[in-house]
Amino acid sequence: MYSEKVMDHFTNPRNVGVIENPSGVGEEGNPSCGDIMKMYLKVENDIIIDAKFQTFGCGAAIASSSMATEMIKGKTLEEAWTLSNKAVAEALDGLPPNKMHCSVLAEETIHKAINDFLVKSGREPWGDGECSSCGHDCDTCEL
Amino acid sequence: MYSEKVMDHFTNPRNVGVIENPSGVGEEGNPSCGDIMKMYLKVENDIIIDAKFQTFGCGAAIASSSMATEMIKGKTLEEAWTLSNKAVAEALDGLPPNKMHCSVLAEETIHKAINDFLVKSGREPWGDGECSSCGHDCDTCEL
Amino acid sequence: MDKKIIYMDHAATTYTAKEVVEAMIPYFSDEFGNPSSVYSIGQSNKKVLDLARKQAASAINAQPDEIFFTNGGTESDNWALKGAAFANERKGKHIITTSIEHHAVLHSCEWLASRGFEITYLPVDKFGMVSPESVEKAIRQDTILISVMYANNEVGTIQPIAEIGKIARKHGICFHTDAVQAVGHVPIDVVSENIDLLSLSGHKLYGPKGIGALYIRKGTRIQSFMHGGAQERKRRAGTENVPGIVGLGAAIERAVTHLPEEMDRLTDLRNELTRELLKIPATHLNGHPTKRLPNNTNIIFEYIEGESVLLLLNMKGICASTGSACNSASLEPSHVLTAMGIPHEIAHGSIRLTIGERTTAEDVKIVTAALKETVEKLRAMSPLTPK
Amino acid sequence: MDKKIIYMDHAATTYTAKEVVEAMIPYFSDEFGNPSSVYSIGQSNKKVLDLARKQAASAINAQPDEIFFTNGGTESDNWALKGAAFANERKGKHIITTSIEHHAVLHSCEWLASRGFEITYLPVDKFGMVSPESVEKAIRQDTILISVMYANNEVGTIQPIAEIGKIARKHGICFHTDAVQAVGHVPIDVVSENIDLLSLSGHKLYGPKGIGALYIRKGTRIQSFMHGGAQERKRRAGTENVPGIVGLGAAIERAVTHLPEEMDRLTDLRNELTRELLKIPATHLNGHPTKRLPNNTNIIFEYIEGESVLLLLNMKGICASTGSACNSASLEPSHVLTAMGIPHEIAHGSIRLTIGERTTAEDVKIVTAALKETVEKLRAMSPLTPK
Ligand SMILES: Cc1ncc(COP(=O)(O)O)c(C=O)c1O
Ligand SMILES: Cc1ncc(COP(=O)(O)O)c(C=O)c1O
Ligand code: FES
Ligand code: FES
Repeated sequence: MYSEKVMDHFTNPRNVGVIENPSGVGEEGNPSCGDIMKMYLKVENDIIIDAKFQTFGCGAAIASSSMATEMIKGKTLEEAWTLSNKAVAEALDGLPPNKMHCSVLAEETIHKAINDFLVKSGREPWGDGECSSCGHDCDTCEL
Repeated sequence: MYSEKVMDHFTNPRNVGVIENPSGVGEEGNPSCGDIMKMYLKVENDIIIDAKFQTFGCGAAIASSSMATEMIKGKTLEEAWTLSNKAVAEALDGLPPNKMHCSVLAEETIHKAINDFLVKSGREPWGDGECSSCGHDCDTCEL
Repeated sequence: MDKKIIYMDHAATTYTAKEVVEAMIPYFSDEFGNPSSVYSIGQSNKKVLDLARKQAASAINAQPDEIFFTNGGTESDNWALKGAAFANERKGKHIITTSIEHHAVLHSCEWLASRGFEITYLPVDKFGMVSPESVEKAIRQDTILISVMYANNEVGTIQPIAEIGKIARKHGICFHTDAVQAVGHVPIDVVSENIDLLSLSGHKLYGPKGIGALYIRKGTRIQSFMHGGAQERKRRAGTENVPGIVGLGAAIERAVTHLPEEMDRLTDLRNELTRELLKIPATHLNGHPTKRLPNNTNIIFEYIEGESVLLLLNMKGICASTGSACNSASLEPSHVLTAMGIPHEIAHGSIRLTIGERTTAEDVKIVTAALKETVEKLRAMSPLTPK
Repeated sequence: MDKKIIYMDHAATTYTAKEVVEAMIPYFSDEFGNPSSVYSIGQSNKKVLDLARKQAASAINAQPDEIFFTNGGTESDNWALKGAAFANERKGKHIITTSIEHHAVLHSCEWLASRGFEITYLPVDKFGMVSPESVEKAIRQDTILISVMYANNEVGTIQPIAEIGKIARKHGICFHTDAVQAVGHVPIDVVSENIDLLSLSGHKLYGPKGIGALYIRKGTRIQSFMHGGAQERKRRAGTENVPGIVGLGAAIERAVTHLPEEMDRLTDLRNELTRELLKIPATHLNGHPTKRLPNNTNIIFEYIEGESVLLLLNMKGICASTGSACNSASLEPSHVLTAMGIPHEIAHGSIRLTIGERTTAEDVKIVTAALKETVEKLRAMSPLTPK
């Protein structure tokens, strides 16, 4: 069902937890499956120097949170913003079709956290892009 | 499927053949299954002193012919007339429900042969009774 | 498999018992004749089917000729619902069922609704119990069928079937019960409980997968579902799965023989398991506390999500499920828990443990410890866990 | 069984090959997990299903995700007919089939007729062959489905499927073929033959009974027949019969591997058998002389009745049949022979011999001699035999 990478990030998730006095926090839920993701960012000079998460969700959601926080650490805000769910899923060696939306949840939570930082620091939030397509065949996807 | 008695009378049928110059002949067919039975009687003093048959039909039809001819030999015409299909089937240790009509065929062929004799000897034919019921549960019978 | 597996998902499927497989083996390659044939090797298989029919009948106090073999619980349910609906549509088009049925019943009902039937889905109380009064109230002039499951596959609640059967009989309405989880696990009597149609399945009682039966009380109006050859006295077409039917018969006989002792043994083990798990904070038992299948416990762990629990348990060699196996690909919370009034986010944290004939007290201890650890680990990660 | 049995009824059912049974065994009691589960023992069974899907697909040049497992040919036929009919009823309610289909198709059609569909039953010629022209002529504005069997189970005639497929495609009408007797026996290509739906069954090709498949070309409009859980990508509900599916896959792969040589070998043996039997006076071959299944011969012996022939053969250890096994309880003459214009009383004297992978030249000799003797004995008893 899940790749070894997913299982690794699920059983030994990186960056679990809370950042005290974070620069930005994002929380996002998926209304269909009920899962909830929360991310905390520490930003300096528009670079994400630390990221942590808390997730209520399935194995794919936890692994996506873990991988996504790993991938944005050390990145600029712009770079982090353009991290797609597809890239997260690929870094995990793939997700089952009906679990692609778990990586979407990670992407959206990052966007929320970045915008929270922007607003808090008196800047305009960035436009929330369209729902990023998952790249799977919509016919077989059970999303 | 068939009792040992049926198989015995089927594989070693008694009274197969033709009687030259018979006192009476009866032929009856079952329109639903296409089977045909023919019986030849030799009658003296209203007693059946010999009976033979030819049958185009299934194992049950052949066994019923064999058993029925055995059962009427030496009987009076009245006794032979009252031989029911049920009695033939019982003498064969039973027939499957969907094969009860094969014994009915034997009963009816005997009636035809007796009436043929009666008419030939200038007497009135006997009334053909109602279709004799087979004694099985009509719900499960596939007749 | 290199480490010991503790299997606690018997409601999803059971292994086929060794002696059941052994009973089946001769019918694959040696006694393989088609039971509809005239020659001996086919005819002898007919006898074997009759024996299996007797074995199945005696488990529910039916007559052998009221048992019709199908390929499983799903087919039995589809046949019962669609067959009874179409056979009685002149009388009316109203069907009563419940909101906690298996999808084999629910989706058959939805399909019938798409073809002009009207379905009433009865609610359940917080224990997942249907009230006989609600059944009686729902009956209309044009009601032709009542379908209420014997025992629920997710939360294990046993329904008041005898009471409902009485009501159905009083009103002259055909009564079907999906007893897939109940046959071989609790005693059933189709006569005294006034059941007209009953579904059962082999792979829930240590029989093979892909075989089941529908009990049809003599005189019940029902159309065929599987059309074709004249098998099963012209009511269910298709070359008989002889090894499967032999296995089903053997498995049912086996289950019935041990039933009373096994019920007691499982109830004790299950109670121990439940008691231990409820010691974990913020946990609740789903389903009725006592009127439930002896092998079923279903627990909610607040603040965490079920699939991640299962994955961690699996890594410890423990097999469990969140509810019904056939919808584990679905993201929706269980329709059964939802019908019982359990909120979405909490319903997502429920785990079903169904024990079986090999389960030991030792297993219960290991699973309890493993679940404690797992729940703690996941709660530590969850944004919902209170500080 | 104490004496050697010569089995010549492979079209009724085959034994399950030893290696197929061996492939199945582990999935009864060891790898028994429900493929829909999250834990590993269920998940590994999912892979096994995927392999079987590939094996089945490659036998007919389909894609694996176009294969859906059922419990046999009868279910596949019921699903194809009813599923396609209901899915397309907005477009029309007219279905074209033939008068020589298996009862699984014919009785499904009759049931659909009882629900407002209109069925055209195409005639066949004296060889049991449907003409593609008659198919094209029967097409109307509201035709939604054409169902023509690949090869007839009684007389073995192979239908002009590629031509009919072309016509169906040209008119944009869904095309189903019941290939239960053909898969694993003759080469089939659903792509080049333009087949949209194809039924197959395990127990006709040395696989287990109670398992089959429906091929559904991608994009074909078809409703579910078995409603319930989300198995088979939500199109066919019911816990998967894992051992059965494994066995089906193994059997198909096995059949396909040997197909060309086995076709040649069986054709030669069958021709020898036919040639010898036709030496008996007043005998005729039923079905097409060359366009027929390699394993099938079907002979009429005038003046005698089929069942009595079978019984006498059985006493000599030979298994044969009069036609389709599933209706041997019926007294009606075969609908196939009747459709071919053969008179009632003659149709009753037909015997089907279907040989298989263990049949030898020696068997053919024994059966020929036994039939000669049997026919003579019965003719001597028959009132129809000319003096
Ligand atoms: C209550 C209930 N009904 C029906 C079914 C379907 O049975 P099967 O999987 O044998 O088709 C199941 C199990 O899957 C069940 O638990
Ligand atoms: C042509 C044909 N179609 C359908 C079937 C039915 O298949 P099954 O017996 O697997 O249900 C058979 C055999 O019985 C057949 O020969
Ligand atoms: S986040 Fe919803 S199922 Fe994984
Ligand atoms: S006489 Fe008709 S089947 Fe026997």
